[in-house]
Amino acid sequence: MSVVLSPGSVEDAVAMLAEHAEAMPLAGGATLVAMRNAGLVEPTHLINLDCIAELRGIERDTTGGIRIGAMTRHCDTAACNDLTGSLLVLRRAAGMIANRVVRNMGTMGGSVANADPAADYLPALACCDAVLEVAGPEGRRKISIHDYVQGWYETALEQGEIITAITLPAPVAAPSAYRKIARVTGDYATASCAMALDPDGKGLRAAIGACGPGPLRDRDAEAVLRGRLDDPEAVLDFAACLAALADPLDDVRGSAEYRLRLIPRLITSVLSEIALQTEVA
Amino acid sequence: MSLVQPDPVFVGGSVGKSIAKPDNLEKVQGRAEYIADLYRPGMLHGAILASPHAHARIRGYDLTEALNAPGVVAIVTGDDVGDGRMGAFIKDEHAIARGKVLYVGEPVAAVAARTEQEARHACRLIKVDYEELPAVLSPEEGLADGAPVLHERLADYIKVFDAGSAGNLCSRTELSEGDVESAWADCDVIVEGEYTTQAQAHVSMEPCGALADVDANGRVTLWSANQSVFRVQANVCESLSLPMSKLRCLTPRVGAGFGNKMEAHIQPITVALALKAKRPVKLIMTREEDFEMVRARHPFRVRMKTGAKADGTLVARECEVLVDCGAFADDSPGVMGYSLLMCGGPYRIPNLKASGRLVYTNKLRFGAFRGFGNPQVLFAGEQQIDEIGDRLGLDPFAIRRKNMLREGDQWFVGPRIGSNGLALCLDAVEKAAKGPRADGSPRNFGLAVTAHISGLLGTGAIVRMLEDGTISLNTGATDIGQGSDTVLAQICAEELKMPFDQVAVASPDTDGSPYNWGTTASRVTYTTGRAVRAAAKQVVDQAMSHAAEMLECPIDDLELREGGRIGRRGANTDVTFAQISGRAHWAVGGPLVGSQTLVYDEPTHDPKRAIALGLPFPRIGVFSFAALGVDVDVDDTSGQVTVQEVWSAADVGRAINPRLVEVQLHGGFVQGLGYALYEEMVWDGARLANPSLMDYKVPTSRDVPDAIHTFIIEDPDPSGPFGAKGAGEIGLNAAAGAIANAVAKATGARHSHLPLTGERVLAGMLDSGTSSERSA
Amino acid sequence: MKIEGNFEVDHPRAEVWDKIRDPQVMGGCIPGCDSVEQVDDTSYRVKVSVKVGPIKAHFNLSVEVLEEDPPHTIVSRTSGEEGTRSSVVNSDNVVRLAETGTGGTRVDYIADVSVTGRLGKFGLGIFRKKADQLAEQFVVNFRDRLGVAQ
Amino acid sequence: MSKKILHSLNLNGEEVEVATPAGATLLETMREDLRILSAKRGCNQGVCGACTVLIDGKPVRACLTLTARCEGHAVQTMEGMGGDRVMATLQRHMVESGGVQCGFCTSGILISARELLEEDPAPSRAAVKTALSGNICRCTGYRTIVDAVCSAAEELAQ
Repeated sequence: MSVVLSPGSVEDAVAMLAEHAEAMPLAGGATLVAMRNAGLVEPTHLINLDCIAELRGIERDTTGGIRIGAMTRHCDTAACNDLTGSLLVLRRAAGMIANRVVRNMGTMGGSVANADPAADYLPALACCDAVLEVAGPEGRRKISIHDYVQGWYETALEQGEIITAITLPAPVAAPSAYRKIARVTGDYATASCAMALDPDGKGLRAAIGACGPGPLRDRDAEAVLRGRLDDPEAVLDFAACLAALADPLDDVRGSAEYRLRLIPRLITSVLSEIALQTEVA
Repeated sequence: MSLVQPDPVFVGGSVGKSIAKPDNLEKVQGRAEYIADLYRPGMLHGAILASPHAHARIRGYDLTEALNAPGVVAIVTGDDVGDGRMGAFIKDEHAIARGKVLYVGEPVAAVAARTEQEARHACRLIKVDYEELPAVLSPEEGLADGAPVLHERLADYIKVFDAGSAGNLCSRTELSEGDVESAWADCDVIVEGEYTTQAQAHVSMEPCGALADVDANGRVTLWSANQSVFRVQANVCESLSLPMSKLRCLTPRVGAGFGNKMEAHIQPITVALALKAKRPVKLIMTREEDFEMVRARHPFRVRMKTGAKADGTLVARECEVLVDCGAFADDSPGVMGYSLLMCGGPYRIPNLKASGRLVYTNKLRFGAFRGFGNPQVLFAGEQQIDEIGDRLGLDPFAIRRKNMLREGDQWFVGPRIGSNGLALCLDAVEKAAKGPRADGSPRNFGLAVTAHISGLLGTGAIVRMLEDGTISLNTGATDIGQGSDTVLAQICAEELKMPFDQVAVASPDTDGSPYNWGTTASRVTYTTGRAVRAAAKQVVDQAMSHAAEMLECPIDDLELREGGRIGRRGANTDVTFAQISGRAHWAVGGPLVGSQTLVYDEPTHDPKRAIALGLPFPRIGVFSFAALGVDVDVDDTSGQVTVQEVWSAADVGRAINPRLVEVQLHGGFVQGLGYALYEEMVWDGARLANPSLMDYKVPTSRDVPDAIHTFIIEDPDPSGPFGAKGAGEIGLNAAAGAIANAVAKATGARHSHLPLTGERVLAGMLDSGTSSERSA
Repeated sequence: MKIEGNFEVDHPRAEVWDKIRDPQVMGGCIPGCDSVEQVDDTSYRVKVSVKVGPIKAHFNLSVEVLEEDPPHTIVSRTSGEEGTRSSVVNSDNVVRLAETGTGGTRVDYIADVSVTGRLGKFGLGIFRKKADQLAEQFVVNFRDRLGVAQ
Repeated sequence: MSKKILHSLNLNGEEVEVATPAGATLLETMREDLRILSAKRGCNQGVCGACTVLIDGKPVRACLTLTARCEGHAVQTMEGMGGDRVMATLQRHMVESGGVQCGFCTSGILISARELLEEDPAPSRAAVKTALSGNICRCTGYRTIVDAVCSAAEELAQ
């Protein structure tokens, strides 16, 4: 059984994590408590981040950028009216996590810290060029989402560090979308795709989820594709670049072969979905 | 405080009315008590240590550390349970692993401690010395020369039928009528294929559990989640070598079964713990244990060949199945035998041959699951019917109508068919599903038909008229949530012409209830209903005798009137059941009790017609029929199938409670949808790789069609109570077959492997050219 | 779960064989290996720690060399359990050494691994990826140990 | 190892003191220490929904919620819904529609549905299915449950 400690500040939380070797930070609990119940983790201490005001809430900064406190629940992200246009993809991803009840519990910080390759936030955040704010024994720092995932369930977070917030550039008026292929509603992704169109409609940003340890994003290929969105060959070439980055699992949700096959199919179908949004708009 | 008004009182005429189940009220208020909700004074909690090996000899145990762990009171291992063995068809299973372990997850030891946490902790301190043995992980491996043998003493085990067991062959069954070999020459079209189906987990929302208590004389009382207190009693007593009189089995509310709770799960272990601890012990499985330790639907390999004349008349079918039994026989011989009886479908096929082999493997036992072998062979058979129709230009309805069995025909190997509403089922589905979708787009329609028996084995009912003229009904049938208590009370009330709410249903109790084989095989309404009606009739007859004396007239002049009264025909005077029962209790003749037991005894096999070897069920039952239509969409990106609309028509003889029949059809279809599209237990070597609801997915509310249209067809069966036949399984059987036929329509590709995952369907679309690869 | 792979080094087969049969060299190359203890000519006790995300496991393993055909083939069996006995690992391993045309050595390995118990409930695919990752790390470490070919 | 910690909870409108093992989940505390039994352990991983309760009016999984975290929040279970008119209406429609079979999932389903009607008093069938997608029912196929929630909402709107 684990002792629950409830620090009131980020500094206290970091100190507690440093003090107890087998302590783990507890965000929403949706994953960590489930793992503990199954005996997969056995923390001596759980550092409850629920009482730290700094970790809550979604704010806009002076430049229009958005800061999402790490303890923001999925339900609040899914309902956040500030996440529009190019950031709508994040809102949509939040709304597809698990189910309504779990979305009342799980937090963005917890999900990102767990770095499950099949979870929904990472591809959406990669598509949004998010930056993570973290705090640890060595102080505070920022990590680009593109440098964050370093292996299977391995991240740039150092021992004792916690995520305090996720920051996003100011939204621009351009359509974005998230599509997840999953066996049933609420399952983790077999494969997913987050995509946002450039404001001028000539290029896109896209990230593929669940096809490698972290989201797949290829900014060079995006540059090559720019201006050629209506050329099906160019789009497939772009998808091939993302597929080349993939290192998919063979698991109960699908084979590696199926996941590779899905990458170009997701890119083309999400692109046409976005194009439709543009026409409607 | 009662928030919800009691159900409207129906006076007489209970049968055919959708009376709400009385247990619904406590369930919506969160007050229903399931096994995990029971507590006893001084009660301990149990936990189980599972085998990490697929096949190993147990050389010994070191319990020292575990016994000294905090809170631990008793530990049970194979050394504590004697040499008794249980099993429905072949007695091959100890209460807990003894001598050997035969699958990963098999219970090896169990601990009783003050708390569940302490019991689980102590389990991890038990040391078991194993000598690993080579394992058998598939039926093919099991049949290979030189394969490791799971049950060295198989020849000595008690078997209730001619199983033909040898080596790892648990049983074999061979059935045939006509002359298949020479019939192929008469066929103008022949289709042939090999099909595989996967293991499906029951996923009753309530995991299995049990609570045992021992009285001062050493007699045990056992509550458990079950589908039959009598099978629990038999299994516990056989495996622990207890006289049956020393064990009383009871049941709280049961959170569904689907076959999972029919034979034993952890009841024998719980009893062994309570006997050793001399205190009450409650053992509740985790979801993971429920996946790994109980049972599942059998994976089948089916080779099937069907031939027809150019006009569509079916001529011959041959079906050969290879069935993974898992480590213990459980209900497997029955499942395989039944699947072979069903492999011809509800068709006239003059030349039919079926054979099967059931092979022990070092995996979780497979056993009874709603459908009982029927969905597996139907997936093959109903696709072949469509393929023949396609080849001959006959639509799916036409080819089925042309060949379907009629009333009075004989089913494969012999049973005579009573009522048969299949034609009406087909009509209902065809009429309702005709034409395009509401938006004008064409349907991707798939059809399958099925039949299923209701019957099998012993049952009974005791109807007692209480002193005030109300009724106590005691049948021993466990209501697992499907509503059999309600249905049986309706039958009883109807026969007695009493208000439904004046019939109380006693909870099953091996001390007081008449024997009931179990809530399985779609049988309770049909078999137990017959007993209930007959027992109620006895009470009516007894009441008539009293009334004749009280009204001083011949019995023949009397009539039973609504509301529990007997009067003289043509006269207003009557006597009430209260008056009659009062007289019987206090003055004349003794209290009114009707009691009826019966066993289904129509033979399955007609030796003049067919050859049958190794038939596990010599007497099966009467036949229900159904037709199922589905309309599907296939996503071009992922290949994933979505069922848009469903038409499910079932001939249940007479719907005693139409709403409950409908819900059986809804629930059965959705469980079948999961089976058809994504549910699959996956093994990585010997290890079950997805024993959790995180990894094993069942349909959610968003994954099922809103438009499930049900059509209850009533072609009364002469032997059924008020004409009723079973409805529990028939809604599931045809789901995978109908969906596969619809997917073939939508994608141009036939599938021979279940489940029809997006991955498989997409591959089929790429092969058939209905979709193209999107690659640079 | 089968883990298969191969790699080539510039070193002659006899040298590679010696290193592979040296428990201290092997211990230093196995990622997460805390200690190696030789019990007799053909058996060893090994302690290994593995981490997958938040999940940590410490295994006590015994390695038994079942067949040896120097300098070609080595067949071994690894078995063991977590300290708390809640997971059990078994692995049948075959390593084959072949001479390349250029004086180097090609190493082929196959391991058939099973994990049951606590960790066995974890997703199927991630194990393989983790194992592949460990194998890659092993190759890097092994090359380091061999040093630059003479 | 079974050292217990004292927590004060607001449970079904009452202040309750309970001693429960350190790090216990709300589900464990309710069932083992308080005998509040309407929330069921169906999976203990937050998937099945049988343990769904309300905290500050929002449905959450009791199996994933630590008791220590519930201090200062209002926990409601089916046992505490006796005076709730909306719940009574939902219950009645569930009883009548056939939405109750084995009943193991029923409390969790009704709690999810209760909160939905708070948010959206006139939900579409699709909205009901979305709201209930975190509550698995293996018996009914969901159809009669969705019927019950929709007809209860209609009645309440009158």
